[in-house]
Amino acid sequence: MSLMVVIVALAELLDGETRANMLLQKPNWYQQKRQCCAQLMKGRTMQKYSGFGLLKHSLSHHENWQRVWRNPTPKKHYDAIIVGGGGHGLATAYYMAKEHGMTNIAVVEKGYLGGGNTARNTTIIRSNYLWDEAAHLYEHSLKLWEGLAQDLNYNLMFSQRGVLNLGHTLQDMRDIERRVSANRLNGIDSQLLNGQEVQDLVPILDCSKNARYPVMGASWQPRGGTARHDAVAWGYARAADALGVDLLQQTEVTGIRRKDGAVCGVETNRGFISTDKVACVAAGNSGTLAKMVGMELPLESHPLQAMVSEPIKPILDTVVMSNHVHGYVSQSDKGDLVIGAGIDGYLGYGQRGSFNILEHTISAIIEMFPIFSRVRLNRAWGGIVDTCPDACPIISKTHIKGLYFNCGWGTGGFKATPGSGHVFAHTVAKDEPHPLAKAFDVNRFTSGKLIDEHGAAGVAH
Amino acid sequence: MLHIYCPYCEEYREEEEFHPHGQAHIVRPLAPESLTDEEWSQYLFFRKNPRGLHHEMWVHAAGCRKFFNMTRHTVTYKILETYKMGQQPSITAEDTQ
Amino acid sequence: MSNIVNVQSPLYHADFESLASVTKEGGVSLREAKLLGHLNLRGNSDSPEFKNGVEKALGLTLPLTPCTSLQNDDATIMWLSPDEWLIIVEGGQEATVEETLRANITGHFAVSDISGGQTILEISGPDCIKVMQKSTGYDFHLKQFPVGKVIGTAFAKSSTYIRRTSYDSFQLVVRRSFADYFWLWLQQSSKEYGLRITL
Amino acid sequence: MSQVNRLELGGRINRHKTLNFTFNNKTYQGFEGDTLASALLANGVDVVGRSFKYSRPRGIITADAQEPNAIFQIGSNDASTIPNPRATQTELYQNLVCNATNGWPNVDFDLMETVGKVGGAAMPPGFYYKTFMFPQSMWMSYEKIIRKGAGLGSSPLQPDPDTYDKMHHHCDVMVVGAGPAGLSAALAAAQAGSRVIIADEQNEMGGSLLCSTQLLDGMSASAWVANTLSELEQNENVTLLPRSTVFGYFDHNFLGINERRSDHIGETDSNGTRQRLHKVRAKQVILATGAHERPLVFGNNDVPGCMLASAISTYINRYAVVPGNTLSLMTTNDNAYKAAIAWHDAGKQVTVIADTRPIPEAGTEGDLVKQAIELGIKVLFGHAIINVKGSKRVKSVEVAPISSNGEKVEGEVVSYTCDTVASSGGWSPVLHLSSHTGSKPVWRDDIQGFVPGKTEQAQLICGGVNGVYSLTQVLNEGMQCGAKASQAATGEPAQEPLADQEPSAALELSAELEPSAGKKLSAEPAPKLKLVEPSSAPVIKEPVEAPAMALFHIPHVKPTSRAPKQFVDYQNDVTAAGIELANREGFESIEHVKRYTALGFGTDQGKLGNINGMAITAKSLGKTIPETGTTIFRPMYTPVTFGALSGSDVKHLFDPARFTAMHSWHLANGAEFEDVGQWKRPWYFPKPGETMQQALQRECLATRNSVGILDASTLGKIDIQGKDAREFLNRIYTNPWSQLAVGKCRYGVMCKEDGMVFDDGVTSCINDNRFLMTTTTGGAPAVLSWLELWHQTEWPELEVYFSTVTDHWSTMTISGPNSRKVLEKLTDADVSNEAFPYMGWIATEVAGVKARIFRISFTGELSFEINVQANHGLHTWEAVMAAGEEFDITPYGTETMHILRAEKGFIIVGQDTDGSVTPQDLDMNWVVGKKKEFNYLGKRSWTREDNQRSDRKQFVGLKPKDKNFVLPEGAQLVFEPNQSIPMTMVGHVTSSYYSACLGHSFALAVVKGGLDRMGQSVFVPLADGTTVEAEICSSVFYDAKGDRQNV
Repeated sequence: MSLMVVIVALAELLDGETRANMLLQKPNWYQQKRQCCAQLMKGRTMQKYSGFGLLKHSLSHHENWQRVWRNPTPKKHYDAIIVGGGGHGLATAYYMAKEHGMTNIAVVEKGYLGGGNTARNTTIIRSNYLWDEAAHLYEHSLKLWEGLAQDLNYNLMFSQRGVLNLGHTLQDMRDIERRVSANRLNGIDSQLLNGQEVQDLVPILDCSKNARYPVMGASWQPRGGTARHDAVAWGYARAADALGVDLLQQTEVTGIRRKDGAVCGVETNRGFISTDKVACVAAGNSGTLAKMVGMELPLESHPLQAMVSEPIKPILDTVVMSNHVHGYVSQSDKGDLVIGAGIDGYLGYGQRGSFNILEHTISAIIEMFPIFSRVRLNRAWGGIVDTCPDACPIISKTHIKGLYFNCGWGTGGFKATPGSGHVFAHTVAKDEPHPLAKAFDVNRFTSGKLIDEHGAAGVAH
Repeated sequence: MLHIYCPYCEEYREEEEFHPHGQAHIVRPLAPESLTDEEWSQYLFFRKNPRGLHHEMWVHAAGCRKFFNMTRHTVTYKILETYKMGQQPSITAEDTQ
Repeated sequence: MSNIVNVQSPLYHADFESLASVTKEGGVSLREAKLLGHLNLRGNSDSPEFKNGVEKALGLTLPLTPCTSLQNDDATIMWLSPDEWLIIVEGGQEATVEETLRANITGHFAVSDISGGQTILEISGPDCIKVMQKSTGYDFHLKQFPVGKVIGTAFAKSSTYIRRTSYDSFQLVVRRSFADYFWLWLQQSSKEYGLRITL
Repeated sequence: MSQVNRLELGGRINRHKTLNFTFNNKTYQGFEGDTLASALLANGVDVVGRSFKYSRPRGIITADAQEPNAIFQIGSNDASTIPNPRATQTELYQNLVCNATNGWPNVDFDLMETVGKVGGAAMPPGFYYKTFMFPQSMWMSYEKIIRKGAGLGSSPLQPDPDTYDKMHHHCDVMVVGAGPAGLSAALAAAQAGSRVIIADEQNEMGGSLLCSTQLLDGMSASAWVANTLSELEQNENVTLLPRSTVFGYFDHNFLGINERRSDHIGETDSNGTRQRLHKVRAKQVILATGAHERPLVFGNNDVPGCMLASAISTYINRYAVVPGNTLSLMTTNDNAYKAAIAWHDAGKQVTVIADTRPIPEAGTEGDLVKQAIELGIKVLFGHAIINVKGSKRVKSVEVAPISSNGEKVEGEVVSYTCDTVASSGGWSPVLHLSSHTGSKPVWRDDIQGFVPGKTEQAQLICGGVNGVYSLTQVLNEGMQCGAKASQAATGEPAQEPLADQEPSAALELSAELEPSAGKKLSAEPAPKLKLVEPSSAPVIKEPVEAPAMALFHIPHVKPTSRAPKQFVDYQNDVTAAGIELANREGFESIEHVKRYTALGFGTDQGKLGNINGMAITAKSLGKTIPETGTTIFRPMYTPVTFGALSGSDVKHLFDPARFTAMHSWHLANGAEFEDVGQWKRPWYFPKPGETMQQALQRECLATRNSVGILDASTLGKIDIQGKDAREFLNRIYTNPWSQLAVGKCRYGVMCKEDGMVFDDGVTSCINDNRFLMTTTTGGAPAVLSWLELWHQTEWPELEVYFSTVTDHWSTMTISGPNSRKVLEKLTDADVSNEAFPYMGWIATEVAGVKARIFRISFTGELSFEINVQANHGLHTWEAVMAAGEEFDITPYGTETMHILRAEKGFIIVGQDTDGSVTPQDLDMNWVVGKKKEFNYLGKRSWTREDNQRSDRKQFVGLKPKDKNFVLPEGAQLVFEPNQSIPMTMVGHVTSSYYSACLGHSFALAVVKGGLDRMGQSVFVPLADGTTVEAEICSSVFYDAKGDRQNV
């Protein structure tokens, strides 16, 4: 482990970041990176992270690392306030500052940054959604993921180890063919695998006929994978802060003040803050915010459980998901098997669900991977997912001028973080929906133009 | 794991016997054709999502197969009462405030 | 064409006849009370014409207390829900009993013959309570589950009605298509105690 | 090999039973009653693992669930091996094989340690986030190497040879932990007549009493334990669960307990259950989980030989193992002196006790301090061990005076030679379980620890978990708690009057069947009425203790960032300097600190280090510990085997498989099966040597040309009775039912309120008040629930009842031009077209069995659906097969059924629809009631804007240009084949087959505006880059007029 740092640092020191780059023949890469960094530096000087930096700081016993973000006092006025300091909110702030030049903005978070579902999910990233609208949005997000660590100068450990969605029945296979075929025509790297190909890819998966629901095939998205969830929030926070965004933690919005049908500020536990735009990115708490202005949203908040095993030596290199037996698993870089379950059917804000869901999920994992039977479960927890009737998010303006909502990501929010922030930043900054966000207007529940992704989102992830 | 008093079987049963069915007391509009699309969508999709007391419908699926209502706290998961279909809750959020 | 009609209970394929001759010991005994008449009865228990009609037809009071059952020589009647009961009669009698019920009850009610759709498994023996505890989350303490009580409950990954017939014997009402699952489950759950098949 | 550290006398081990075991390929011996940890210590094994980040050698620190270092791979082969059990919680068994989980080439000589010393400096917390970024494409390669270092133990590579199961329990009082508090609580509750379950994670019950030297009423602690256990065992209302860890506390007093039934016996247990998961619903829960000792954080506190003071007492007193020769102790409290005294009593040398508290006023010393001084042990007040020297074993300690607040070193550093360092920073209540249900821990300054906070559960706490540590008080509190819980549990008014139920026929029956049952019933006394004299707490001589000092992090002469590494969380190499750095970088919330440094993310889940980490954070941010917050512990308390969580719900019991009455016939006749919901349905019946396509061709042609037979028993069937049944159907289905005559059948479609098709099927009028509804196989349970939902919640005034009769009827469909001829051989009824026309039904006898025959057709051929009581299903099936023999009757499965219906353009809900399709989209306006009085389910939604679009996807047929090419089911369609990606998709193939009867391939699809595009082309871009063309056509490919089904 430590050897790695030394090697990377030396590599960077000896011939800089360009070396590997030259190998890869991407001549404009270095320039791009410099531009990006320059942009980041506009707000204030952001200490650049690198392996060499680590070595350098080790000489001063790491006493001189800069704060990753400031702890500012709220200003009297911001051009926009983002309510919710999770991954989506922080990404929104970052892109508003970076791409729309809005740097006099604040993120208001009632707890700590990235403390909600960003901190609790199972980190799966993919874009193999069925319907065009969803597929384009998630693919937009996936493309952003692919350059995000460099963009933010923060290693998010985005690991494109591929995602398998297993099929166990003939109808599963029809649905998979339909989705894969749609993905392909939408430019998304989905493939259809037969049972043998699945077995070759994941030798430890039980693909035998003896299984209660034998594996018939799968969809495979090689560009999918996982990332380090906390790092996403911290990376965005650090970069947004560097661009001048105020990150106000321990600050709770208690009211949204309006004047002449438009937003004019928010009441908080730290006093009133005036603003022209309020962008709500509060997941399970969106309903509470909506209620402050007398709005209702078609959302329900449910417990979603996740769990990890004790760390074991690497044995599973891809993400394996199954709607039918209802469970999914990947292995983290620490060695934990990261396992997801279905949502509990009842409303719940308790960050915990019922035990039978956990039992069933582990059964499902053993159905797929009988060799994990003697591995041990270390920890289980719950998040609060805000779900829409069609399993797609709401990214929407409202009838109140300057009030915007981005919510309802259900079980699939983490993978969307960059895309969600990016299109929402556009929507808020320009006061008109980003082209990719248009279909996710709240009015679809009235017109009936729902985007039913229950199939693609069938197992919570 | 909730422990639920079935008002029909008149005893506590394990959660596994039940299925939740969302918000209680949603009445189907008597004349759907007279509703605007907005009003119809309210009935179809918009639900209360309180952080606190919630009146919700459950069915004793593996037991007596009866639908019934429950007043439950969505943070503590405490069940304050269960009551039969057609009855009104005796505890509401206003009571506890 | 042969006039002999082969009648096959839901666990016909398990061949209890042969098993009964080889399994003599065990803390758990299992028997299929097969090919009985099963009638599902629906009606309004507040209606005297319904209650009286049932009583007249069966010679047995309609159990109105939740989760109870009553029995006489000819029939067992189990409370399933406030407006639903299961009547068990001797196999072959179901049509007659259905007719008698229809003849005696007036007003709104329903009877469905479901004799082909379910079977009864009788589980007994000193260790049978442990097997029940492995299978369902209900409390089998006599105080909570006295003899004669009947409950509809989740059973492993299926569901069933359980009726207690003595301290250590129970009837399980099992849907035909799930019978094989119950059979597999009960074999697995009683393995450590020894399973004895009786006829 | 001799056990160098084993005392000659004492301990709770069985010296008559020697057990051999192998650690890292070297064989050792221990005794029955040893844990793997005590046996290793007895043998003088110092290094048991390597740390994750720095590869530092590590030894055993604790004797309990907190152990972060002694994490092993246990087992001798690929199937039975277990990753990551703690040696401190593993009972030794004969021939146990174990290995350290880290270290290369081995734990004693690890090359990485050298690298760790160099590179380690460059690995502060969060170093991952700061590097490995350039270039982007290299991360996957970096990650591959990083992953090589991941994980502790290894997963088995073969399926588990053991089995697991689960058991449910109910009780009045559940006692968690069988130490002094738990045992006395259980005893009191049992004496008060409660049903009690008491569980303890250890092999023996007794907890701290098992290594206590105190006397209770003059008898040894272990004698008191034995007496108490004996009384509990004799009480039939008490269930004792040793070796059972309560790993989770869930809502409404539900607990998960993992009982290890054979792990102490051997590697596998072929006969029994390896582990059993007990699921307990308790009226009252008593947490008597005790407390864990906290280590102090000081320089190089991870060198093997550094241990918890209480662990040293435990190893000496319970296992007769002294894990070294010379001991230095650092403590903030009196209690830890017990370790030094025990060490001394064992005949070994105590070098020094560094007591961090200021010099006490004469006479105010606690009894244990006095005792230590009297024994001649060197005690230095106001001192601390600030650093340890040594690599694979402690060689010496550096002791220095510290300021009275414990924050600074104030004076000369003196070195003492020793091989063992004990430390104690006080005790942390084991409150994990209470936190599982959302209760927030509360800090108590007086005990310097968190205790369980306010909870919604019916929960009581006693003993150590409540911050009560004196044995007398613990026992008293336990008893009070037990009595209180018992009263609360049994004093509740009875929930229902079942117990007072009138003696009924049922009770008489029980007396007849089982005489003993009656006796049991009456013999059951109401124990709570019996006045039991509760035991009183034993008299114990308690040592007087002076107050402890609140100290967590021991200062060094250098600032923390430059001091030797001071470990807080050993498994993840989290140091005090790392935490302070995280704070400096702005990670101030304790959750941020945890996540950034990995504090508490080891397999001990922060049991050992969390409080120290919080204290360091608090100090560095200038806050108090409660201001810094707490961390919520989650289940599992200690890790639980996946197998135990699954129980028996694995393999064939993972999900019930449902079978029809004819299943044995299908098996005997070579059917391949398809999973449809939980059902196993015959998919097709290949003859020997036949491919699937050949079998399908044969089955299809036989049905079209002569007669085929399908087992259709799995279709849902609902008996609907009552005078309002018709009206109910009118509201549920989209089409009208008012005019359906007795003896007639009608196809119906039901929609959800959003207007989308939800299920379909044929419903027949049995009599004016009675209908038989059929549903799809997969939709049956949902449809029944749907009917009940609307009846119970919206229209209770409608007089109608529903009963499922799916399982009651066996259904076999004979289909094809010769089907009537077959039927005529089996029944006396007139089944001619005149007497028994299409879409009618009759009751008759078939093959000597009462039957209902429905003249409905899903194939488009003349069809009869024969329904018989399921006990006669196989009989009738065989009779039909015999009667059909002369017509070469051919059994067919779901695939042929799908082909035949698709040729007719009949939909399958769930295949041709997906929840976004209306009847209008399906070109099924004929099934939509226009004049029905009631505004039936789904209707209103059809007038919404999106439903009015002209480019909605509509159900059509497709004819591929290549007559032999079968389009992939699910394939997406485009109008313009040459467009660039992303393409505009206009629909997809829902069903697609080769039709033997038509002689070409065909498909069903939904296409945007498809009904207005008849004859036009759509294109299917395939995965291989080719594109195939198909013509949009009517969805009915065969016998459009429907003549064949009508003959």
